[in-house]
Amino acid sequence: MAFFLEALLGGLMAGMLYALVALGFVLIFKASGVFNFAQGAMVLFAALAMARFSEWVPGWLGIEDKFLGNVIAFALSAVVMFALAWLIERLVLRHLVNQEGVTLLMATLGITYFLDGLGQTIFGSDIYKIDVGMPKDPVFLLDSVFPGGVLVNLEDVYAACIAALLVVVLSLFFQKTSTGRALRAVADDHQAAQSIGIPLNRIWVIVWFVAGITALVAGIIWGSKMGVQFSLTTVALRALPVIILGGLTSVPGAIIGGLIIGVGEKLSEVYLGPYVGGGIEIWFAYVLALVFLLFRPQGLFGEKIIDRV
Amino acid sequence: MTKKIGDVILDVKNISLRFGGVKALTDISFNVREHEVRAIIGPNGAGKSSMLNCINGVYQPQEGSITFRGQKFDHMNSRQVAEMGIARTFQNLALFKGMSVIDNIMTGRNLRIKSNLFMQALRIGPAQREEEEHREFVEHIIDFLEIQAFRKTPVGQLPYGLQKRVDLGRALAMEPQVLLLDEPMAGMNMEEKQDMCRFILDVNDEFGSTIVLIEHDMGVVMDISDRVVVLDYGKKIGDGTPEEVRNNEEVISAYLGTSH
Amino acid sequence: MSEKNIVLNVNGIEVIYNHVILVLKGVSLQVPEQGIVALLGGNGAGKTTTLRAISNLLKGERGEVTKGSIELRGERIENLSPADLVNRGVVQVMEGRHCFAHLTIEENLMTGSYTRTDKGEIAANLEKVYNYFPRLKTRRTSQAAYTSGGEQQMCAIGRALMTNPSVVLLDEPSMGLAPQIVEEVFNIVKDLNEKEKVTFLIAEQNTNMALKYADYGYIMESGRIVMDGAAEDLRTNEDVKEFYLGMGGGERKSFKDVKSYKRRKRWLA
Amino acid sequence: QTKEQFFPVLVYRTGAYAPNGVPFANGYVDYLKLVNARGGINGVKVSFEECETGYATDRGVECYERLKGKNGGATVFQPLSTGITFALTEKAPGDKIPLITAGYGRSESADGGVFKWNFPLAGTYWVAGDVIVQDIAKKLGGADKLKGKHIALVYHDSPFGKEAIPILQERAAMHGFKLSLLPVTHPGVEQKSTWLQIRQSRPDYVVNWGWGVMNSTLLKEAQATGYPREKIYGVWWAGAEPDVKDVGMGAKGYNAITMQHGTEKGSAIVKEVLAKLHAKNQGTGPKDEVGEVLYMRGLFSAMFAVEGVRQAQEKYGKGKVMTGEQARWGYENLNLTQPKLDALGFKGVLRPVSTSCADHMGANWARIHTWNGSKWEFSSDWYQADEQIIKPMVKAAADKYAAEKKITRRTPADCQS
Amino acid sequence: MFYRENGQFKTSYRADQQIFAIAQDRWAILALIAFAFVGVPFLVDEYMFRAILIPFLILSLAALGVNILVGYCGQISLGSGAFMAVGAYMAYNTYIRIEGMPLIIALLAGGFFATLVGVFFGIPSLRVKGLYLAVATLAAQFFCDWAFLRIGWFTNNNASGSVSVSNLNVLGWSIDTPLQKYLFCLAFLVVFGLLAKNLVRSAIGREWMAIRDMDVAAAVIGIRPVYAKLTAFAVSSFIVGVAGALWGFVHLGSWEPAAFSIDRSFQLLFMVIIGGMGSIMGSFFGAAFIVILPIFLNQFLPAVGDMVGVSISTATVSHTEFMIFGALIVWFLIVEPHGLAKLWSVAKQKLRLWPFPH
Ligand SMILES: Nc1ncnc2c1ncn2[C@@H]1O[C@H](COP(=O)(O)OP(=O)(O)OP(=O)(O)O)[C@@H](O)[C@H]1O
Ligand SMILES: Nc1ncnc2c1ncn2[C@@H]1O[C@H](COP(=O)(O)OP(=O)(O)OP(=O)(O)O)[C@@H](O)[C@H]1O
Ligand SMILES: [Mg+2]
Ligand SMILES: [Mg+2]
Repeated sequence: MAFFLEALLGGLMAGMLYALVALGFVLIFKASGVFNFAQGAMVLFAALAMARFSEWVPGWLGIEDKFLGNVIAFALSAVVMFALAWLIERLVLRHLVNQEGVTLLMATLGITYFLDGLGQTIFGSDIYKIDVGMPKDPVFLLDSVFPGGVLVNLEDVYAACIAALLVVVLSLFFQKTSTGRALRAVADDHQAAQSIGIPLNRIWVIVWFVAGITALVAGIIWGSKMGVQFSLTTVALRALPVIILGGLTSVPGAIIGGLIIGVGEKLSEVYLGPYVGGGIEIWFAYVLALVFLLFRPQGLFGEKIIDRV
Repeated sequence: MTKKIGDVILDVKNISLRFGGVKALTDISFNVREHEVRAIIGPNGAGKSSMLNCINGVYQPQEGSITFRGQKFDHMNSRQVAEMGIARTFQNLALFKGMSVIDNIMTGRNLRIKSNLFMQALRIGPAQREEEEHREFVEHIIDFLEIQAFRKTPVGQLPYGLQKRVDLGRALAMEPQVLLLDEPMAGMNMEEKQDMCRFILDVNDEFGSTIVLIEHDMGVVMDISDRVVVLDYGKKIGDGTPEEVRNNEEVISAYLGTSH
Repeated sequence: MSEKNIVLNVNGIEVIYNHVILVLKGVSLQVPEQGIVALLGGNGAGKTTTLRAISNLLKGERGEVTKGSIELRGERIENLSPADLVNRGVVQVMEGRHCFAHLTIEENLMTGSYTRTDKGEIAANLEKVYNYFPRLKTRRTSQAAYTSGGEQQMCAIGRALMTNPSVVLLDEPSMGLAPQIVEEVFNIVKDLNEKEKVTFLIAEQNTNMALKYADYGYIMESGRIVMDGAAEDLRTNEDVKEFYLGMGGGERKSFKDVKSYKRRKRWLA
Repeated sequence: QTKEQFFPVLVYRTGAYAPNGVPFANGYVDYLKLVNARGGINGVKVSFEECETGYATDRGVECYERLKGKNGGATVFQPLSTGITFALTEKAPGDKIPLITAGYGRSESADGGVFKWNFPLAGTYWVAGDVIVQDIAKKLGGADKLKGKHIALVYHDSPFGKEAIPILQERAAMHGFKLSLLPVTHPGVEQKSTWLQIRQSRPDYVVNWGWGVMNSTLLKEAQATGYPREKIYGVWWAGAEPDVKDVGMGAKGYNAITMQHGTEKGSAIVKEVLAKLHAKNQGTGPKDEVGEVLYMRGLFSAMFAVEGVRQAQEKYGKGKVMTGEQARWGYENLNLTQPKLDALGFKGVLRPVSTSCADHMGANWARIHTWNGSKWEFSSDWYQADEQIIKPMVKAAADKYAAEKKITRRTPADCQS
Repeated sequence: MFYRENGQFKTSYRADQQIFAIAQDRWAILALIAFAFVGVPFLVDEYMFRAILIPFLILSLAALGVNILVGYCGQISLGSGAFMAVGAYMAYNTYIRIEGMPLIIALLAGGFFATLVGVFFGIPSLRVKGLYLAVATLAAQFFCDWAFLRIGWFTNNNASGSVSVSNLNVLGWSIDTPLQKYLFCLAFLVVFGLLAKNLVRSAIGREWMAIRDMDVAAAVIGIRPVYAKLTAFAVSSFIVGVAGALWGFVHLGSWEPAAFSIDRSFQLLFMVIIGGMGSIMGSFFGAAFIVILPIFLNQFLPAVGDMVGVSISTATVSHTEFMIFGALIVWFLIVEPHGLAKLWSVAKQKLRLWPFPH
């Protein structure tokens, strides 16, 4: 029982972390109709920036205080992400107004390669450390009920809380502001949005910046857990089943999807894995998402796919 | 003008269609006779397109039945409908945008293609011959619709009016017994409308197809249709010859207005 | 028409799509302040392209203006963004509706007020649009994709009105609308024109309607303006009567009796 | 005309495994530079060229094709990836180019009778697995104490990771301990459920057969699960600085096997590199990484490559450039005795290596080092892998390969050539 | 001036239905094929064959298969790597488990099993579309990766999970030297290229495109979505499977599941998109772009560095390679979103007008 609880909790926490990455995808897709393949690369890029700035800043400014150093590094990284968003709009998206989804998807792929190269050139390709003071050692709950207690990682709990907070803020942004509405309009039809005076340029900079910040937060949390190195890009692959399960266009979907996938894959690996040789969690996540899709082709919370003649 | 209007070929009975709370169609019944031109009119959102979609099997009505040549269906299956010889054009152009004009129209012949995948891959004798025969038929349609110059243009690049013609061509390629036309003349000017009317009447005469037509241009409807159904808010409010409909009080107030 | 101020001056523009397809071959036209100008012509004549060129929506279609100039109240506007134009009061209602499929009707309308900041003004505009199109009010919470063709057309026009425009480029407003509604739409155009001093440039196939409400008309054929004149003059022109109004030889001919569909227009011969 | 001995260098300085690939490549290249600084191989200068594989097999194959004919022909390839090794094992005989896979590659290729062109010098994964079990047994106080114990193998789910399984299974059967297999998918950042399982079954020891980011992730997960790091053993690709650096104190107590060499920063060879290269700004990579684990591994891998050529020159003519085929003979007849190694500057770093036609491995000694929170320290003496166990396994696997490929074992006559 | 179809009147529909309706094109293509078979072998060294031409041919074949599914039928798939793997491993098993199995039959058998798997994983396409489908097909990718690593039977119980083949021969001709391998792959590509071209311009091809462009309308004119989509999956995975078998047998010789990882799936998809969706020619362009460009950059950059007198480190070269590659992708998309094939046809169209534009 205690073990089941642990597995369940582990799954939920992992799910929140996936959700954090998934959010970045959802944001850009929802707001501009682009499936942003570069999200993984952005997470890495942002994390690299954060890791390196927090290393460099004390040297540059002579700041001793770790907290202050981290805050400044965060601010600098945010500036970098803004510059990135602005450049992407200027150099790429602006020239691809009104093109089909695949074309844009492909463009984000180009951006991925570019960022992978650029990030490693500027920031190096070693393993770096982000230390924002997350606790690393486990705590044990319910010692009295179960022998050995239930193991919980405070780090995961913090991460989950941050993810939840981010989701709430973003949901409000989309639902309540006129920019949020404009973002959704752009996703549906670039040209029509343009025709009624929605400035695509500004919208895109906003969207990519917000996605950049999400990537930064995801990068910090993942980076502080795993160290910052190239493999951080692969977390994007873990987030994909989450977004299709939750629905490509739904912010809360990313969370719920994340939780379901997180729990599903952990439980499957722990309870089914041993019988078939293990290593099943990644395909299990995808198959789980696929099975859901058969019942709801637009994912749990996605907008209904519209077919009309 | 002696046109032999035959027996009832398509009989729609008590069709009701709802989308969530929206009642698109309520208890609609009407019939279509062989060789006639049957118009459906009504204000926007009345449910005209939805009616065609029910016949085509795109929508499945909650209630009612459709009888085609004596065979009764609770709801239709798109493939069967096509095999029975009911073809259709679309209000919001549903052409295959990436394909050329010829290929678009050729898809209308697909039901008649017999050769299998392997024969097609190898293009051996029969497959090749078949392809040529159908191509010849399609060329007739292209001549008929006067779109020779655009044969190989991707339809996405054609202006709206020509796309409408290609849409019609694709339906004609099926050699349909019943042809359902959803606002074939929207977005055309007078001259083009006249051409389109001519096409429709010729199809009706020469191919002997029965025509069901949705149209907002009263001039056209009054001139070329044999009988007219009027829908309003999903309900049928009139049915009869153009004259009868034109003088129906309810129809005047709901749709025609006083200016006609 | 020189007595009135020219708002929109299109000067000999050429448009090429995809670097190879030359569509407009030197089109010039003028729209006076507070005028209603109709742009007529057959399918593929280039009406839509002309409007896109003015509102700068060509880029998304991979088209570009290669020659000529476009001026709005004396200011060159070829290099402005569509959003800049909306800020200057020029808005286009696109052909084929283009509603935002996943947004509800009301949200669609509200997107039109993106450039407006005054809450009161937005609310008033919305009310105004609902007044003009009551049908929209009843469908306000449906997703646009699930409304009928006509409802979408109304939504598209209403959305444009939400920007509080001074110049509206209307592309085929009557397409797919029931005759009553067409009449209504044109009445609304007239209303806006008279009461709110909005200028209109309307591309239309429904020549009859267009010439009834417009002051001035241009006729396009394959990328060129072939004829222009005051609306009354055009209405009485023989060719226009025969080809655009279907009244060759005076009386309206029944569609049933139009025999041959292989005629050529005199000005093309 | 001065011809040079050409050494192609397959590296991966980018991608997921770059943190480990870079120091190795730096060491490798530095040694080749050093050889020239020392005056070449009996006067023959060496030349080299890097090619980036990104640890991907197809790019590795492309690099091989590109470099094999360059600059007068490649002397030897060191694929530096098990996947590339497998692919090149098929190609090298046709091109007559030897492959050195020092400390990795296919374990059965130690059998020179079948694998004429492969040289897993100084040890294979089976040696590593064997020595790890020996150390565990010793810690427990004897091999008989292994009975009933539970060892979990957490491995990189690839041919590399799987190489360990046969030897551990063999040992498990022999001593009666339980072995559970826990694969981790490439690149290895997802181990949460693996560690849930470890927490559930609480094995006595965990053997980590990881590479790249998988190692640091594993240690972090161990920390997060509270599994004692002292009970974790890593393979020698899981026991270098990049694997533990960013875990820091969290990895304290973690053991890894180190084959042959140590991280002797004070060794003669390190001093020589610093003096002859880095002091003149000709060094590769950061100075303070010279002497670290992977750097040293690159260094002596290059040394093997060079010494094989020197050996070949004994037979085919001193001061001449050797072909791949001639170099192969050199690798097959290596005799690096301790005095020779000491003279090369490897005193305290390497033990003797001598190969023969039957034995392409040349040595099977290893020891354990442990991370103390800031550096690696030796924590055991030298172990020798158990020939009795490994020899038959190698022979069986090699025979199977030979049967599949329709290769006949080399005759003693062939061995002479 | 010279590239005109003027005066080439077609007197029959057959003539008009030829693969290349313009005579110049026809001759150019024939000449190209002839050159590939006869001319190239004299001009090219072993490195070109092994490292560039053979991978290019095989990946073109795979891209062709993917293009049928993605470009023609509009079903975005990220499972192509898996289908290649199925082709390779099943061809391997057929080859080694059945005594005396001829090579070509084994390769085709690989294709056949890939078809089965492809159709199975194509079933969700009946309900799921677009990006959702793309992600769903990843399930195939990860599942196959896992299965080939974990199920011993596929690798003939090889401890390492890696398999290898050698001594290939066809009807007594051995496929051993790079030239032989090249010709072997080329022959496959030409044959499959022709068959695929025939398919896409026949009824079945039109069904696929109809489903891609507007599936509801396609259903209304009597096209069965089930049949169209599943045949597309079948044909596509067959070709991809054969390509996978060739990749394993001819190019690598020895492989492990990582050779067909998700990166390969993405790579194939990129080829199709960059080359041009719905264009057979585009598959070749795309494969050329994605196979050759990185190799070219990788060798070209140091050369440039040498010229200006700086030596560029391997790491910098490959980072720069990434950046240039990414930038080029974006640049091509901006110039022509519909891929290189479209760019090519626009160029031809211009040439046709030249020297009198418009
Ligand atoms: N995106 C495009 N790419 C290529 N050609 C185009 C494109 N858009 C329009 N065209 C071509 O430009 C010409 C003019 O088209 P346009 O849409 O301006 O005509 P229109 O007068 O609005 O016709 P309609 O009344 O049918 O809407 C047509 O021949 C059309 O084929
Ligand atoms: N798939 C659907 N989901 C929800 N509502 C729908 C759907 N299809 C149609 N409707 C609704 O049903 C009603 C009838 O629509 P329909 O398209 O049949 O009208 P119509 O008579 O063709 O109008 P128009 O002349 O404007 O084309 C409309 O109010 C529309 O919003
Ligand atoms: Mg309708
Ligand atoms: Mg138009």
